[in-house]
Amino acid sequence: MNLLYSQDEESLRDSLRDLLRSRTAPPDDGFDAEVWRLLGAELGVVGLVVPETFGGAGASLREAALVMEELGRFLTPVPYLGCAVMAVTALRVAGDTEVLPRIADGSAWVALAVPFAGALPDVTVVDGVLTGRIESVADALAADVLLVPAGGDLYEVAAAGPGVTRTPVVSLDVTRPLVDLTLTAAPGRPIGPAPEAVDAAVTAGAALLASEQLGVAEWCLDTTVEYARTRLQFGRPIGSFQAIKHRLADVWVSVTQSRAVARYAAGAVSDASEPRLAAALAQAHCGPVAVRAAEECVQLHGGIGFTWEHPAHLYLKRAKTTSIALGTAAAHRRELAGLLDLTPAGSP
Amino acid sequence: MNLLYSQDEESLRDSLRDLLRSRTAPPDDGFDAEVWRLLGAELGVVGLVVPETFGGAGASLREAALVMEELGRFLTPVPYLGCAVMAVTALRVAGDTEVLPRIADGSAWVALAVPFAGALPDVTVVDGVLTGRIESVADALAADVLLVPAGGDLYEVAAAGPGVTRTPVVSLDVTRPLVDLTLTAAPGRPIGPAPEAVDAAVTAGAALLASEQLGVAEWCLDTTVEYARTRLQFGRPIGSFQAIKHRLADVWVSVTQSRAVARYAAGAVSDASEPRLAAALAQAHCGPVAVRAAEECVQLHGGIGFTWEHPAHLYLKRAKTTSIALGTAAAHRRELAGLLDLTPAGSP
Amino acid sequence: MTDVRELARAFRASAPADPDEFLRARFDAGLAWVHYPAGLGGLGVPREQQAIVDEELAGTPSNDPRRIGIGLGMAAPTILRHGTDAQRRRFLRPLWTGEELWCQLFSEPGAGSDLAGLATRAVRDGDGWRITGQKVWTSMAHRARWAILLARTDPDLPKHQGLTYFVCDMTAPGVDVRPLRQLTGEAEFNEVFLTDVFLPDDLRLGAVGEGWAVARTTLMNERVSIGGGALPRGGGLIGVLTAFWRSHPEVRTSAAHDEMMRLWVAAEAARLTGVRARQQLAAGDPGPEGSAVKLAFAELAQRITGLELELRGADGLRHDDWTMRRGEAVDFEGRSPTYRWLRAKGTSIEGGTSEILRNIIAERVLGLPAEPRTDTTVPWRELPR
Amino acid sequence: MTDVRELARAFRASAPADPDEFLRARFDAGLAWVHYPAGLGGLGVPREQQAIVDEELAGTPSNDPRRIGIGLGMAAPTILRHGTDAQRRRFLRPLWTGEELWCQLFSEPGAGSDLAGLATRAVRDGDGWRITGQKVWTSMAHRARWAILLARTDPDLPKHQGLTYFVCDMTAPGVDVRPLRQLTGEAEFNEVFLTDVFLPDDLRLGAVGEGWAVARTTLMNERVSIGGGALPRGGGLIGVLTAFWRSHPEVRTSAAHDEMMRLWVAAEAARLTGVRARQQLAAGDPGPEGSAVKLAFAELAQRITGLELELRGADGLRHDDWTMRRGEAVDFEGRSPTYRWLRAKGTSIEGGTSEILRNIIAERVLGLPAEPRTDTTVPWRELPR
Repeated sequence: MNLLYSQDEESLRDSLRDLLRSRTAPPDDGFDAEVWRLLGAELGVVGLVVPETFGGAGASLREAALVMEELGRFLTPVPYLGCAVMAVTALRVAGDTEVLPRIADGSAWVALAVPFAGALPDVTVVDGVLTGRIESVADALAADVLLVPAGGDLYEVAAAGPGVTRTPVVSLDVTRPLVDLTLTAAPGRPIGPAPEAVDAAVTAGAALLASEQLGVAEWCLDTTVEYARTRLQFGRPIGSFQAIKHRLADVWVSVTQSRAVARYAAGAVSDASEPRLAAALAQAHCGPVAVRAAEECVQLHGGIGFTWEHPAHLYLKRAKTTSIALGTAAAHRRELAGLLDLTPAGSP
Repeated sequence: MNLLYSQDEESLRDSLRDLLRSRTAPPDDGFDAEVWRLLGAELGVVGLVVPETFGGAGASLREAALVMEELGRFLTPVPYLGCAVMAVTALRVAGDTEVLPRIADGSAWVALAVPFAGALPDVTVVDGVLTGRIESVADALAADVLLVPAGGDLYEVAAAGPGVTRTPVVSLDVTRPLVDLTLTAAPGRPIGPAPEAVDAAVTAGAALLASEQLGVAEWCLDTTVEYARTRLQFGRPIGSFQAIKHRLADVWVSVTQSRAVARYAAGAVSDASEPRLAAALAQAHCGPVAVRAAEECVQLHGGIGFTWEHPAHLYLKRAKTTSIALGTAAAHRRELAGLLDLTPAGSP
Repeated sequence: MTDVRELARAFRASAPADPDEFLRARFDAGLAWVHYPAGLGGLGVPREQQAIVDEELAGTPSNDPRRIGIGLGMAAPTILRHGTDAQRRRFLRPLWTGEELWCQLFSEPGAGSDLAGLATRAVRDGDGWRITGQKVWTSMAHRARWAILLARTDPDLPKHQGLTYFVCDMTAPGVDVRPLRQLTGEAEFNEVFLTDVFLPDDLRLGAVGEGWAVARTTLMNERVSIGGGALPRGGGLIGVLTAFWRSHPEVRTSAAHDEMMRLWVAAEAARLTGVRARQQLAAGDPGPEGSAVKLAFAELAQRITGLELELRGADGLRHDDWTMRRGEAVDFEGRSPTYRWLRAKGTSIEGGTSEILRNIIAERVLGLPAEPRTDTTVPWRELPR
Repeated sequence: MTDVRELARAFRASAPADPDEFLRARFDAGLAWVHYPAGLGGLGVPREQQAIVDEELAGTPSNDPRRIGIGLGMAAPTILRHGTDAQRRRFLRPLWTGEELWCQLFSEPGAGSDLAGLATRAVRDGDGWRITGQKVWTSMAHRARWAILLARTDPDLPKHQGLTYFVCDMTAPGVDVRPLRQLTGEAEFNEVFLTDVFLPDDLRLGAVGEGWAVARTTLMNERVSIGGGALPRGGGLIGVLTAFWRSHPEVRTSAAHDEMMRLWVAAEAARLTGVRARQQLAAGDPGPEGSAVKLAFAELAQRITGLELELRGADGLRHDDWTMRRGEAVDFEGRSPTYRWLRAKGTSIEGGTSEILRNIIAERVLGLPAEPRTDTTVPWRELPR
């Protein structure tokens, strides 16, 4: 599998950076509506994975992974993962024809209503109306459409419709708000079977989250290296001290590995060669690497890295929450063991 | 519990160092008979834990731990752990009155015939003769007496007697030879009940092995620091490079912790306050610390540390084998969890 | 020989009831810190005897050790050692009773680990000094009456030689205290802007140009005090984690179990190291083990709180409150898991970073040679900044 | 444009059967290393086309790449770049065919990481040089016909400037090769004592005093070659460990399971990094990822083999053989678990220590500033040693 970036991907990256670099101050409510609009309207990356028949770009998840990487680097508060990756994947697998065009033309922010971490709760369906509670849903804050798995099917639910309550949560990651959803006899339209759709969406999400984590780790490494080059203590740049050098070299090694792993995962979910294994590997590796890069970023910045004013903490919070979301590294190692026939102790 | 060394212990340490320092070249067969004789005859430390009624010094395992520490530091190839610590403990618990005096007066090297790692094998007793095979027994190479657990009792077996075959093993740790014992209808004299005796001996052995590991780690740290102070590269001592400094500081921190833990374990098996917990803690902590100190010793010595000529490899082999012997750190963590009521996953 | 127990009993028998008055009387009776000289709250007896006093006066009014921590741990020993008689008499009593709080004006944005590189200037002005500069990481500055202050009196000397140590009047004109918000969302510390602050010369502690030597007394005492108090086995953060484990069977996995047990072992080893360090101190043989305790605590705090968030899963994604508040005390056990995890990131930065601590261990404990330095012999003014 | 496939097919159709003759003929046909110039075993075409040749000549006589590894990986590119025409013609053909083996005389007891500090002297003597000094860590020296040698020709110049690069005749009088026993018990390397060894001037490679620049070509190629070949997923040491796990249910514990899975993930991440690095190289964009692969491999080899010993328990305490032997090849997979564990300790030392690699990454890849140096401007003679 080709693990390099293609020329198209490199030029997409350039366009994204031009756009995202200019939007540094995150909005208070954790959603940058203007960037979200531009990503859809100008760059057309929100509908990147939507098939061309439905007005999308018909690209693969590999390109979407590149977008995730840049959104991670700039910590841009937009619901790309939930809408453009997970919802689109779920809709495609469930056989949707109605919602996908609305994502492609930018008219709907669609959220997959699953917890960002932990097991799927029960939502009951009686006479086409849904009732249940789904906690800690990401990328659903101001969504127009909720995709709710219930009773074996995936339902389209109007987020502003009757019976839907969204309660914002105080998220640890202030740049990715969570909400608790309560459905009380909310009308839903069935789209198709849920289990495979949700499974594929979560697998694609986990695989591409690795690219976001790569972007986060790269920002942390780059920012720390730049600080170490210029911050003077004891009459010389702190980056000239060997202990600092070696720690940053170690971070570079693991970020370099994350790049190979994230590219591999993006490729594997794109061509469906071994999506589960690749996603589990990616989350087992790239999550902890991002956490460590962010921790070193805070530590090597010293006092300033511990302040609210410096953005390091935003990356730290993003890194830690993504290492828990869609399964911890330990959970993914367990899944890998199963896929590799590496039986744990006590099993037959 | 007092975790400091007493004045008596400090002067015992001085005497031991005077003796051991002069015996640097390890003998080829992994046993220094002359030092063993001197430890018994001149310093009287072989019978340190033997009660005074039986001609011993009537001291506690705390003092024996100090001896273990120094034997570890100098890697002295004598069967102190097996004979003076484990066999004596087993004999005391089994109610022996005949063998202990022979240890105290230096006339017998007594070995507890249990595997240095792994489970106790079955030895059968029929009409007072023992049959079975016990592999990888430490400190039994030239023993006079074997203490063999069989059929619920502890038996005294003459090592040079009929039906006893000792096959030397190529040990990874060349300074602590192992043997495989085969008993074929070997005559044995029952001493007393085995299970508590063996259990107490293994617990005492594990607790005091931590002091040996402390001595090993201290030698590795001291030797590496000395090398780093004097080895010049790039026109200055390699110990002036910050990355080397920080790694040695980290080793110092963990060795400092090992000292507290090893002292605690020695105290806890001496006063029988919580021997199992203390021994498990000691092996969970001090084994890995010694391995790491030895690994850093090899690595920071560079090429010379990788040679047969430099003693670093002897410490590396000792550290690694002791971290496996009498239970790995992981096994001791499991035991600790049980003692602390920290139920593992899947348990009720 | 002074019978401390007798004195404490006698004092208790006739002590005033009002808490403030009680503390003042206790100070005057020499029962505040018995190893301090008579007349300054002590009796000039060995430090260990304080335990007898504390035992005898258990249950009587006392001050919050966290509230007076900086004064007690850092300002007091410095004033005692380097202050004039008048300074000792002026400052020590209200410091100990807690009537006057203290803070520390050492760190600056450009001088963190490299404290001796600080830029705050002190310029002679008649019978006093004019101070201008910016200090950071000042806890309690918004409540403090006094501060210990390190400032540069001669920029033409090498960095360590041009410093002078002052007591700063926090009520003086030109002292501007602003909250410094941390990544926990709250402001536990402050930035302090000093603009032409006038300090009379009798607030200078030690000779002009001797500031670094005076500051070393302060810093040595900071390191001693940071080791923290004695915890029972399984106490502190590891206790929080194991309690969560015991009460939440649904979060238990085998990987997390082993990781928790590793942390338990590491925490117990660190705890026993602290116990042994205190025993050495009590035996009159203080060793460098305190540094080992601080380094280990910082790493443990971060690992334990990190694992707790992972165990909590979805709950680990949720924080309690990001509103800007004043936080005056670190509370690892009483607050939310996310607070714990975030606040723990500071443990390897505050009070000497782990990097500086490793330097100190390597050079002062292990005797490894210093790195080549380029900043200690040239005038401070010429250093790159 | 040369049709390499065509050439290879044509060559194969009429190539001699005798292995030595086959290899010589292949060299002469330009099919040895196609990116080398015509006449020197190549065709002057891009390196990637070698794959076509190898594919076409699969199953024909070939040399053991490990046996000729040093010559191929280090001596050949250096001779090609810095040698005279005569030197290229003399050395490259028998080097490639394996008729003449090569070794490397660089490291010295006092110059390991600091290679440029080496002390072996080369002194002018008529139309040649007299070499005296001691070299270490020389694999294959006892079999080698030639060596690449770095020696000091002017001790009054700064360390990097007084070096000259030679080809050393290993059969010359004064060359004394002694086995160097390692902690595995065997002698894979040698010490080489050079006592007044005469080398004619036509064995000098590059100009006098240019030895460091020439050596950089050698070292760069060493680092490129050390990344190792492509492994399949789950291959190499992690494959040994997982095979043991699968076949020994009795050793499985939950703690070991998670540790093994951590290592599996780390090994797969390192493997994919190698795959990506080779793709970059093939795309004509060689990056610094090779350093990441070597660093990661060293750490992984040590952790994986260490865990294997723990899993084996009592068996992990037993070695196979300590008798002194000559070991010419590292064999991580075919030998005993204790050999694996011991030999792995060398992976972070040989071919550039992990410490030096981290320096290189920090300075050359990340662009962090160099440490203050005191050894590069003064005459070598005056350096502390």
